[in-house]
Amino acid sequence: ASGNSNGDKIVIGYFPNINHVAGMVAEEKELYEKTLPDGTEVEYKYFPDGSAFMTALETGEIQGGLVGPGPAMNHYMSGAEINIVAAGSTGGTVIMARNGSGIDSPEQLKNTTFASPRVGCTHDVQFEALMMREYGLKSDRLKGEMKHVTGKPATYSQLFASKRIDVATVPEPWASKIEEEGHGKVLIDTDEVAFGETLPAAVFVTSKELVENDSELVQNMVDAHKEATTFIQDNPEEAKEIAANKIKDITDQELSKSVIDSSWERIDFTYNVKLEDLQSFANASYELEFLKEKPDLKGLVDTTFIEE
Amino acid sequence: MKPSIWVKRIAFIIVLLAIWQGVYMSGYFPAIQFPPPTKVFQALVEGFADGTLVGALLASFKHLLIGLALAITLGTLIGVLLGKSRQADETAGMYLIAMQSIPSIVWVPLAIMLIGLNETAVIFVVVLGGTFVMALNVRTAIHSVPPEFIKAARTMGAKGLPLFFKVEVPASLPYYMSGIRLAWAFSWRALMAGELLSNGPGLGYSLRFAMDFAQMELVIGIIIIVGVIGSVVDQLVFSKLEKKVMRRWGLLK
Amino acid sequence: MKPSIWVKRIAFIIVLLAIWQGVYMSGYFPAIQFPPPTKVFQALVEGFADGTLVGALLASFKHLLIGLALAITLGTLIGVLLGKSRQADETAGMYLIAMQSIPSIVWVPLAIMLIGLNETAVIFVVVLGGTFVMALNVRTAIHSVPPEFIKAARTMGAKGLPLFFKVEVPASLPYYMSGIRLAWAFSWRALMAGELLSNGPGLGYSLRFAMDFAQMELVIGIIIIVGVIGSVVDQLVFSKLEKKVMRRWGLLK
Amino acid sequence: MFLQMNEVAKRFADHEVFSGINVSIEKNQFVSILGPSGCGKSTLLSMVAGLEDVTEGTLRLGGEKILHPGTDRGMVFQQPALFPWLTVKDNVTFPLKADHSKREKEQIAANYLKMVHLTRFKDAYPHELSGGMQQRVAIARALAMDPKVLLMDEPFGALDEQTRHILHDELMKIFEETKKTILFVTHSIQEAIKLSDRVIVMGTRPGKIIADFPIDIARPRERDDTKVIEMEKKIMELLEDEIKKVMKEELDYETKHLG
Amino acid sequence: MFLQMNEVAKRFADHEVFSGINVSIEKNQFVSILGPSGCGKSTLLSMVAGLEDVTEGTLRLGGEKILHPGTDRGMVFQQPALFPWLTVKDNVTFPLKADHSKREKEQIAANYLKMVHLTRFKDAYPHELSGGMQQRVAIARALAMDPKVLLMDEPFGALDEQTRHILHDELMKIFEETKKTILFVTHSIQEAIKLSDRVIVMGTRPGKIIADFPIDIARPRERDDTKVIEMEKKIMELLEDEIKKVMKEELDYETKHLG
Ligand SMILES: Nc1ncnc2c1ncn2[C@@H]1O[C@H](COP(=O)(O)OP(=O)(O)OP(=O)(O)O)[C@@H](O)[C@H]1O
Ligand SMILES: Nc1ncnc2c1ncn2[C@@H]1O[C@H](COP(=O)(O)OP(=O)(O)OP(=O)(O)O)[C@@H](O)[C@H]1O
Ligand SMILES: [Mg+2]
Ligand SMILES: [Mg+2]
Repeated sequence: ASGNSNGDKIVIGYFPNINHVAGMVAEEKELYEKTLPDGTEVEYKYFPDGSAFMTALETGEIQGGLVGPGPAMNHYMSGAEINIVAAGSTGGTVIMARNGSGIDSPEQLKNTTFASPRVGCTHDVQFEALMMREYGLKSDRLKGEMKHVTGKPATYSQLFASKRIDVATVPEPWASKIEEEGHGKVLIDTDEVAFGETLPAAVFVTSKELVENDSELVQNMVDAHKEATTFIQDNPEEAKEIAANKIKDITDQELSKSVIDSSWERIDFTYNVKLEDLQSFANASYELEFLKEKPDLKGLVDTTFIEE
Repeated sequence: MKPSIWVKRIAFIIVLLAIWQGVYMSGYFPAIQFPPPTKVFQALVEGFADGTLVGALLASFKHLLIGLALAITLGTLIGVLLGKSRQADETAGMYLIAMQSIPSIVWVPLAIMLIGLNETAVIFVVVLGGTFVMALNVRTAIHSVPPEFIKAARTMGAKGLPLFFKVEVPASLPYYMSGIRLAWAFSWRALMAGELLSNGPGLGYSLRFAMDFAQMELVIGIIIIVGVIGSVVDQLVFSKLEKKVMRRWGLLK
Repeated sequence: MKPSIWVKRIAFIIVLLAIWQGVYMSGYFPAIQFPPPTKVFQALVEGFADGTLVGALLASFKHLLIGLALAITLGTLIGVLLGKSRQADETAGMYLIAMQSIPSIVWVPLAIMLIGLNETAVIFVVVLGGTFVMALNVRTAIHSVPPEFIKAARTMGAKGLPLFFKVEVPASLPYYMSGIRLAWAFSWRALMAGELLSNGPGLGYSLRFAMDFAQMELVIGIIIIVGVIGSVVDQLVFSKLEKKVMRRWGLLK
Repeated sequence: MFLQMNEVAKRFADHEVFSGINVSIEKNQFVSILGPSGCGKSTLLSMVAGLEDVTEGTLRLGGEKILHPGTDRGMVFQQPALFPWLTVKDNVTFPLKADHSKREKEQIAANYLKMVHLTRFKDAYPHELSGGMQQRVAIARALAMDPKVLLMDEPFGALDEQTRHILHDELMKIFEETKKTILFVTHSIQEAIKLSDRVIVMGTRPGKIIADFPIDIARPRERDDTKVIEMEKKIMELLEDEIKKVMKEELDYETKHLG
Repeated sequence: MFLQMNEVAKRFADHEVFSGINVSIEKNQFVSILGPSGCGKSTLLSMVAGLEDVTEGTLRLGGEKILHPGTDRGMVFQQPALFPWLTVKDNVTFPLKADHSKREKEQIAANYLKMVHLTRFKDAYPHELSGGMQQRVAIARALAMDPKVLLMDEPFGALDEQTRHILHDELMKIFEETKKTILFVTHSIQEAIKLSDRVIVMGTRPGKIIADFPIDIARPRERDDTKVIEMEKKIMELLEDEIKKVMKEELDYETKHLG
């Protein structure tokens, strides 16, 4: 139940998802091995969802890694002793409508069915916040007019094809993939989704205990992460190739060059993170009743490591 | 039951709670991972007060009732077919056992992909969970009708459908009741599996949601609810019914 | 078994496959949702060829063996305690039934949050799945030792531990075997539940993974594997063992 | 003749149970069948009941060929085979056709339950009765459909000696009151002699009739009547050979199978 | 006296089974106990076996007070209670102490199995034997520990008449060969008279001894021996009153409970 602070093994977690390219690049280029003390063994774990990642962090199975801000915040609100020490990337959430659904503006979403990866996940909040604030539409969870189902983004093509859903809030690269396969089209693009450009789509999280007791280790991890992010910015083509290969390795999913290119357009790779962005996202989460108490994220974000 | 037994049982619970509180206070586990009994109790009270748990319970009962009713009906039909027709039994009987040995959770992905992530999928899983065990028990029930009952009835001129409904059906009731009890137990398990992977509403979904939001006290609280409902329904409804029939049928003293 | 039975059984499978292929070809369901048998077969072949399914199977067997061994050991200890001590039975017996009526999938969130998202959590769930049913059966096994065996042994001078090990233990073996078979069945169900919600490796995880990535043919393929393993192990190992003991003990003709 | 067996034979797939059975039974005769285990007594009775097919020969009751079970033949088994879900009264009225009115049914049940001294238990369930009482209900049930023949297959075999004595007396009274024809299978030589007008002794391997004695002793028959004792001895000797034959075969069989 | 019961009484929590039992049994005597169901025959036998506590009075065997079960008393029940997981031979050697060598055990088993004519079945399992054969193994097992007293509680009650006759003869032979003292509980008056040197008749409500007859008839005893028949009648009359008492109570009881 505690971080592996001065052992010689470090486990980093991330998702096989285009917002987590920094993790993939770091793994491929062995960046953690470089910044961490010599002889430290670095291992990587891939997670099916953010909640699983957070649990692993809390039980000490991983020491840090990339996760969506939703799960990080939810767990923090429930009392998890964690810190966000950097961002992974921003953007990448797209609202898509089924081809042939006849929907071409958000006003038409009344009495439709939408899908998100999980109830209350980052993409869900982004979509629902936008709909509530701009169009006055809510999900059935809040006795509203839109039916909500959940499912993995990889299955959205299928859900569109079988007309089970009309709309989906989709993270990249699945948005581009669905577009390419022709089952759905973009309804609201990244920059128009709530918090679309400012909100980190992935954040680098570690345990508070490590931050307090082994800041050197945290610094080393953040340094590696920063290096990876810089690498992506400087060598986008190589980073794309690494991402495509890693995703193929981990998930057995083949992403075409055009899908990767298109996803890349919607994502901004940066490690800068601001508490205010997260706080306003958390407020939306509260307004949508995912959180029972008014959130106060003070103490969640620690930017000292990126400023080093 | 003697009152002393209840004293022991309650003492046992109190000791358990005390140990739990003790471990919590020792601080060995972080609080987010290991909440104290008081917090669990509080979470339950809140859940019931704000109606979320009540709604979840109602939804779960709805799924269970519909699913179980369908499972019992379907299971009875399949069981009677296999029990009465040797042809059918030899052809399909083996596969029934195979189907029964598939954990119901395994059906969930199939249900979700075929039917969609909605309540119908949950009910579908509940039906699958109960049907096969019901069918197997109905088949056994029919096979285990004491042949002397049938012989005796035949000497009294009964045959065909009247023989089936007036003798075989009542004679197989004890096994049939066991079948219903097992169908309930498996449907109940399937219900939790289906709901846990669904997107609500339902008790299983609330459990999943609590887990996703790291509300450990609610997780434990819901597990307690599930245990209490499971054992109360089993003991007070199905076991009792089964024993009553068994006693009347002279199979139990 | 008569060969004609196998002919019927195989014919049944072939008819089922034909219907499946027919529905596929009718185009009623989109292909992405409803793969034909050929694609399922292909997915299985590929899975075995590239070793992913082999790895998953081995991991699942590892979890099951460790978990079941622990469940049988623990269940036996608890069962003997409750079976021999009236005090213990009156105090804790009721809770054992309550624990048994909790679907094992419900333990998964607790296990993950307490132990972490690793193989230990899966094994923990498997252990919980099998222990209670094992304990209940061992308790029943001890209670149902025919009293005439004990009386007879006592008149022959046996008492205390020798009486327990030389008479009660062998006399309760048939129930004990039923306990093991049920423990296996429930552990197997718990294994799937645990793996499905875990982070791999294992058959349940592979199923989840296939579902998450909409590989419908693999989902169906894995369900078939699970069904085949479940029924084969049950029929060829546990049922056979149980029947063998029952026959020797004169409880079955 | 009332019940007529003519060259009757029975074969199951692989072996012949008996053949060449010729028996004529008069109306209101009490006939017992004795014989070693496995000689086919139950099989023969089942054939008369219509529960088993006749392989060869014919069975006639009142001139008509027996092909199916029918309400003209009531049967009582070693196990009472009462339906546990019905009360004693409903068990007794079970064989009555739907064309009886409810009152008629009540009447008939009351009548026969009185005959077996169980009036007080009409609303009890079978599991609440002792074995002997259950067997009395089974007899009442068989009588309720007013059959011409009562077939009884070791009806008292599972009861203890004292209960058996009591039921013997009851059965004798019923036999005299109702004037039924009774075909009674038993293992007990004493029982057969005590009750019957006639004792048929069957032998085995292959099954056949080896003796047929009329019992011309005034009823009630006392255990110490010299005629009874003499008859007992005669039948005992006859059976002993048959039983030894079976025992020997069994030992051989079991030895073979246990190697 | 060899086996001595002195003012023995037995009470279970709520009711007294019997009291004031005084019996003295000599070595190598065959004593039968007869009595209506529930009078406490089995309870008395269990007390001699040491399986049940004595509430009042004392039981002595060869002068020593009986407090626990011991290998000086072998018991045979109505159910053979053979251990199904052991072969016939291993069942017979079960009561033998570990200080017997393997060869000795084999020898003893062979000896007693020969006595009950089951040598050929020594490697069989109980479920492969008929009921009569199983009961013979149970007798061999009780004899194997060479007890001073053999206690038998309706040992042939579950067997059919013919098998019972055969086992009577075997038991008589064993009794003569081994010179055991035998205490034998039965429901059958005939059986008691056929086998015993002495018949004790128990009554009920409350349990007590109501008669104690020596049977001075030369063995083997024939069923038609006038002395046998006379004795049978005498005991039958004695028992009938007792049985009627029980029957009446039972009827009352059942009527009350079925209201
Ligand atoms: N359905 C059957 N199929 C094959 N063989 C049978 C069947 N029923 C009876 N038998 C055989 O027929 C023979 C006669 O059986 P039956 O039960 O009539 O004997 P029984 O004289 O009534 O014996 P018991 O005195 O033990 O009741 C036996 O060898 C039995 O194994
Ligand atoms: N363990 C016990 N607890 C309470 N009462 C008992 C117990 N064992 C026997 N009894 C009662 O003691 C009485 C005598 O029982 P017992 O079995 O000795 O009778 P029995 O003469 O052997 O009868 P049967 O001829 O039916 O075998 C009965 O009324 C019985 O209910
Ligand atoms: Mg018979
Ligand atoms: Mg007794």
